Amino acid sequence: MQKLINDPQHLVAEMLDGILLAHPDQLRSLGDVHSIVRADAPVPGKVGIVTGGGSGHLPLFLGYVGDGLLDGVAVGDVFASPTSEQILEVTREVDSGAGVLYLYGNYGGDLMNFDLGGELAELEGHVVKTVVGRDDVASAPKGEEEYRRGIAGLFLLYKVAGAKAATGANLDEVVATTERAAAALRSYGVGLSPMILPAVGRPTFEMPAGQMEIGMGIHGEQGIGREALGTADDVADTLLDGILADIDIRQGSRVAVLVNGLGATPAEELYVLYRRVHRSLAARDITIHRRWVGEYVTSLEMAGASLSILVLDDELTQLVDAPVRTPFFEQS
Amino acid sequence: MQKLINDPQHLVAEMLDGILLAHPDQLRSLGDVHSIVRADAPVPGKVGIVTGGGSGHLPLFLGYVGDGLLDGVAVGDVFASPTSEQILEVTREVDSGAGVLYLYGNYGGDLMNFDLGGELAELEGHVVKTVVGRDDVASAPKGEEEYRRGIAGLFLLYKVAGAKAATGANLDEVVATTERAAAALRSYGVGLSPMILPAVGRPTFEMPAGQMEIGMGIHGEQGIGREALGTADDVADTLLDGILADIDIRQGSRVAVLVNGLGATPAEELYVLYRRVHRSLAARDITIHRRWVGEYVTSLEMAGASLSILVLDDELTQLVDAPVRTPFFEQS
Amino acid sequence: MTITAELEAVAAALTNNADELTRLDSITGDGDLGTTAGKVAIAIREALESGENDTQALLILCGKRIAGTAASSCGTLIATAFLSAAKAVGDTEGRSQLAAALQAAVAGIQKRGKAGPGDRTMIDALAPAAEAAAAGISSGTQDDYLQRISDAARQGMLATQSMTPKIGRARSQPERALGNPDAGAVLVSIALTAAFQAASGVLEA
Amino acid sequence: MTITAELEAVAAALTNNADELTRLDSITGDGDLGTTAGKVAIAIREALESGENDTQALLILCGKRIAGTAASSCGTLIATAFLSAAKAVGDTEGRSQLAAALQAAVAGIQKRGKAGPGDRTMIDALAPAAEAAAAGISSGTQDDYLQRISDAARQGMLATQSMTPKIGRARSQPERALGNPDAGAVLVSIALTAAFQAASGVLEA
Ligand SMILES: Nc1ncnc2c1ncn2[C@@H]1O[C@H](COP(=O)(O)OP(=O)(O)O)[C@@H](O)[C@H]1O
Ligand SMILES: Nc1ncnc2c1ncn2[C@@H]1O[C@H](COP(=O)(O)OP(=O)(O)O)[C@@H](O)[C@H]1O
Ligand SMILES: [Mg+2]
Ligand SMILES: [Mg+2]
Ligand SMILES: [Mg+2]
Ligand SMILES: [Mg+2]
Repeated sequence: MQKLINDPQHLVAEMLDGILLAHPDQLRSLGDVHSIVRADAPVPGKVGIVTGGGSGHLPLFLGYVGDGLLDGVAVGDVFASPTSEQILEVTREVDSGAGVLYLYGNYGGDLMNFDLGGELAELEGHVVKTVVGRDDVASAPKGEEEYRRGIAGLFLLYKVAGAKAATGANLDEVVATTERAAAALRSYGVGLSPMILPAVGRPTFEMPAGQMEIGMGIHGEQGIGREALGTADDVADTLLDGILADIDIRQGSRVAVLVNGLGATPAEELYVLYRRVHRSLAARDITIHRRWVGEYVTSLEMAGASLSILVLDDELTQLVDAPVRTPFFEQS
Repeated sequence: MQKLINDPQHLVAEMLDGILLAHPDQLRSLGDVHSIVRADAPVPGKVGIVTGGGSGHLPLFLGYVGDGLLDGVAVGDVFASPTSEQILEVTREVDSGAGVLYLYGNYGGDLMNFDLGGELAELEGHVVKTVVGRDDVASAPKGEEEYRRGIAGLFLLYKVAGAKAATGANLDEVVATTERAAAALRSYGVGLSPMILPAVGRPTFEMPAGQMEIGMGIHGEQGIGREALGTADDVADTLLDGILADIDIRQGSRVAVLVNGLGATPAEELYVLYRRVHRSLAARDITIHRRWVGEYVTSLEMAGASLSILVLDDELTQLVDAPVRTPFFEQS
Repeated sequence: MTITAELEAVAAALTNNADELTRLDSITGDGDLGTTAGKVAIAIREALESGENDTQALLILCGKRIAGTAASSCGTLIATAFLSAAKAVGDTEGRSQLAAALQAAVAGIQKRGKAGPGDRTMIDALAPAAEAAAAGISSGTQDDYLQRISDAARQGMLATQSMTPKIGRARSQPERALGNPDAGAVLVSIALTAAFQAASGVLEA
Repeated sequence: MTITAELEAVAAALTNNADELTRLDSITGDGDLGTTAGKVAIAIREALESGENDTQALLILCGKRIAGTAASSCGTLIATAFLSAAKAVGDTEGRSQLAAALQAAVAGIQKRGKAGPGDRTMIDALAPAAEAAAAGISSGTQDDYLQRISDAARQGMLATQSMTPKIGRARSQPERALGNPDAGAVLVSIALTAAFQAASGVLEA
């Protein structure tokens, strides 16, 4: 196993220790090192935003705690949910009295723990609302959106919700805007190589050279099917067509685009994908108002990429442009 | 070959096309798409900084063109030097009259082409000075520093030179400060898996599972030797000890640290390395004033990491803290 | 009445069957159910070590400890089951108490996990057990009563072998499920059998 | 006098030997010398297609075109060699002109690349050739003269088989070098032999 780790059992705790040592001015942990909030939490008068999920996806989740984005995170073990207790603890710490938004991806364990944590928090008097990311069009057909997984598009929901909360909006307003963004957001990805879970030590699935899994999830979950690996332009077309078949984007629209690398795919390749997406959207008279190209939601050392598109209205346009400052991501 | 590319021959041109489409407000190309400058070049009164080298290392080199860093870049093919003609072209475009610094890594082809390009530029009346990064302690023993390769530490030289030039310093001052930084900078890395050159299609070297190459270069060049892969803490100790054996860092010193991933190594692992380095330096009463942990200089999809340490004086401390804004990297 | 012996038996059964649960969870899930079972067992033992022996208090303690450590789907649902059962046991006693506790557990899990009977989950073992407990309150010996509940859980578990998964990770690999029982249903069956064996001392495995 | 035929022969020899040059560069280098040789050949042919036939002008044109396309170590040094030789040919003619051109090329490469004789580079083929050209200015027939230069380049190239690399990529893999000639030295030997064969028509390969 070609990994720079010590005991796999301690990987997450040591990684968090490293992050906290590196960024003490921006992040602090609660009693448990797995529960982390921005150093200045709670931000007076601001709606707190809490996320959480398994480790192995950096910069997701922890990397987006900071100015203009999130307030706290409950960190699980590699690919495993955080506990409801962590979620409760983080909720207490980030609630300035303006209420708390739970914003995370649609995975069974995460849902249950956030629901349970939220119930416990409400018993203590916190007002909690939830928006769940279900952006992956490959994970369930149209009409079954309820079952769709959250993948890289979650970053765009963070961006919108974080910017909206930073304006001083109240909890209902933050929820409404975030839900509007979630409804206007789609993602679609492709996996080219497996990842190795540190505690397991061998690849989590087989991927023969020259093959790819269309629509693979960020834990290696099965997608639409396995096919011969096409050219970058073919893959970009597949991803874009899949999104455009699921959401109607009118001519003249503005969108925000995320071309996300899963871990091992070089930035050079991501820009080759971006190029094709840019030209294809331009040919349809759709303008990319803002784009991010790089590793925003990873899956350990998996090779592959995903495309996320958020259709913008005037408010969403302003929100995606707003500044951000976290240890993993800055935008000015 | 699990790559998202079209024809390997066009990879670099398509990647550049994608980058230019994505960031037209920050970057523009000259006649040749492989020669790129910041959109507002030349910056009046400012010393221009030009770099260049092979592709396959993003964010290096192109990713560091922008406010607070570099003014122009001559982009070569994958792992290949740019031509002297490109260098000349970029030099012309970024020289505001304040002169130009060439700042790049010590590789034969790059040296020759920058020297030749610089001679041609001087014939046209440009004043050009050169500082070459030779930070890799593994590539030649003490006393033969002349032969050392430039690796991830180059990012720190960009940071210092870019910030110094942004203060309005003249060319000699920028050169003097950059040379002081180069003398106070060391890097040391480890390779865990090979990369695949797109035009070749198979791994450039063999790396049996459970082995690592200590001191491997960013093109897969041989280092100090091949050993059994140790724990993250062992590797961190090896890298730190190698650097401390080469440069004397007094108790009470302040340093800047870069823990760099080569492409496939997850950020989680980089922070486990950082943790050990942080604690080991603290035990020696050496303070990490600023750190960067992530992918700053890559080698396609190679797994591995490097450690770079820059010993700071008062001026260098200010310079590493200065703000930066490029399409690939922001610091506020 | 206290349930410490039953809880000890559940903890032991979970520890002993961890590998088999991991194997079953690997078929359609992510192969971590043995780890979860181990965490649940430790949480139960820690709750028992507190010396608490009031049934309601003990169930709450177990639920909270499990929620604090076993955060996978099944772990969280087990925590929910304990906390829901705790609320229900206060009002009744004896067989009614057991039946109420099991029904509350099923309801809690359904509310939390949004799955229903037939979706190929732990519910398919627990719901039949709860029904058997309610149906048998006034007939047969105590041993027969517990055996019927245990059998119902086991039959329900076996029935999952021919069910298509509708929920959770298994949803994405339906074809791999057929012929194998759902891992969470197996966990429920094992746990109930162990508990009732401890209670009656004569239950057939 | 013009050198178009010689340059055409050089271009042909580089194209024909590209695979062998790649093979040799793979042993201690990065295996791109055949690609570089191909680019150099194309640059030379393009220069020839311009119709220019003044020797000095043609050498400058070749040098600039090579510099604009073949940016590897060897490519850049070949460009340097052409540009340096161009400066030298103006002052003299005949054998003196050739000797001066070769010496200027060696000096240019040394200045640009910072390597010296014995460092296991293209210099180890080119420097002996330049010396032979200077030494033989006033003795023997023209064919003999060219043959001696050609032989000197070849002997120098063969001598690199037992040299340890001191420079460039090969430095990091010294043990792999022994027993194989330096790829750049082979390129020089091949190019000079082809040029002089074209010039004399009778040179032994
Ligand atoms: N929504 C749900 N409702 C009821 N039971 C569920 C649900 N999701 C999963 N399960 C049960 O949990 C078992 C898997 O448990 P576990 O391995 O802890 O889940 P995961 O690893 O997916 O978080 C399944 O076999 C199923 O019985
Ligand atoms: N500094 C130098 N001086 C002279 N010759 C050199 C130098 N560096 C490399 N060479 C020659 O160039 C050859 C390799 O050429 P090439 O493959 O173009 O280099 P690279 O791929 O390393 O840029 C070597 O075999 C050697 O003869
Ligand atoms: Mg990575
Ligand atoms: Mg990468
Ligand atoms: Mg599981
Ligand atoms: Mg080469």
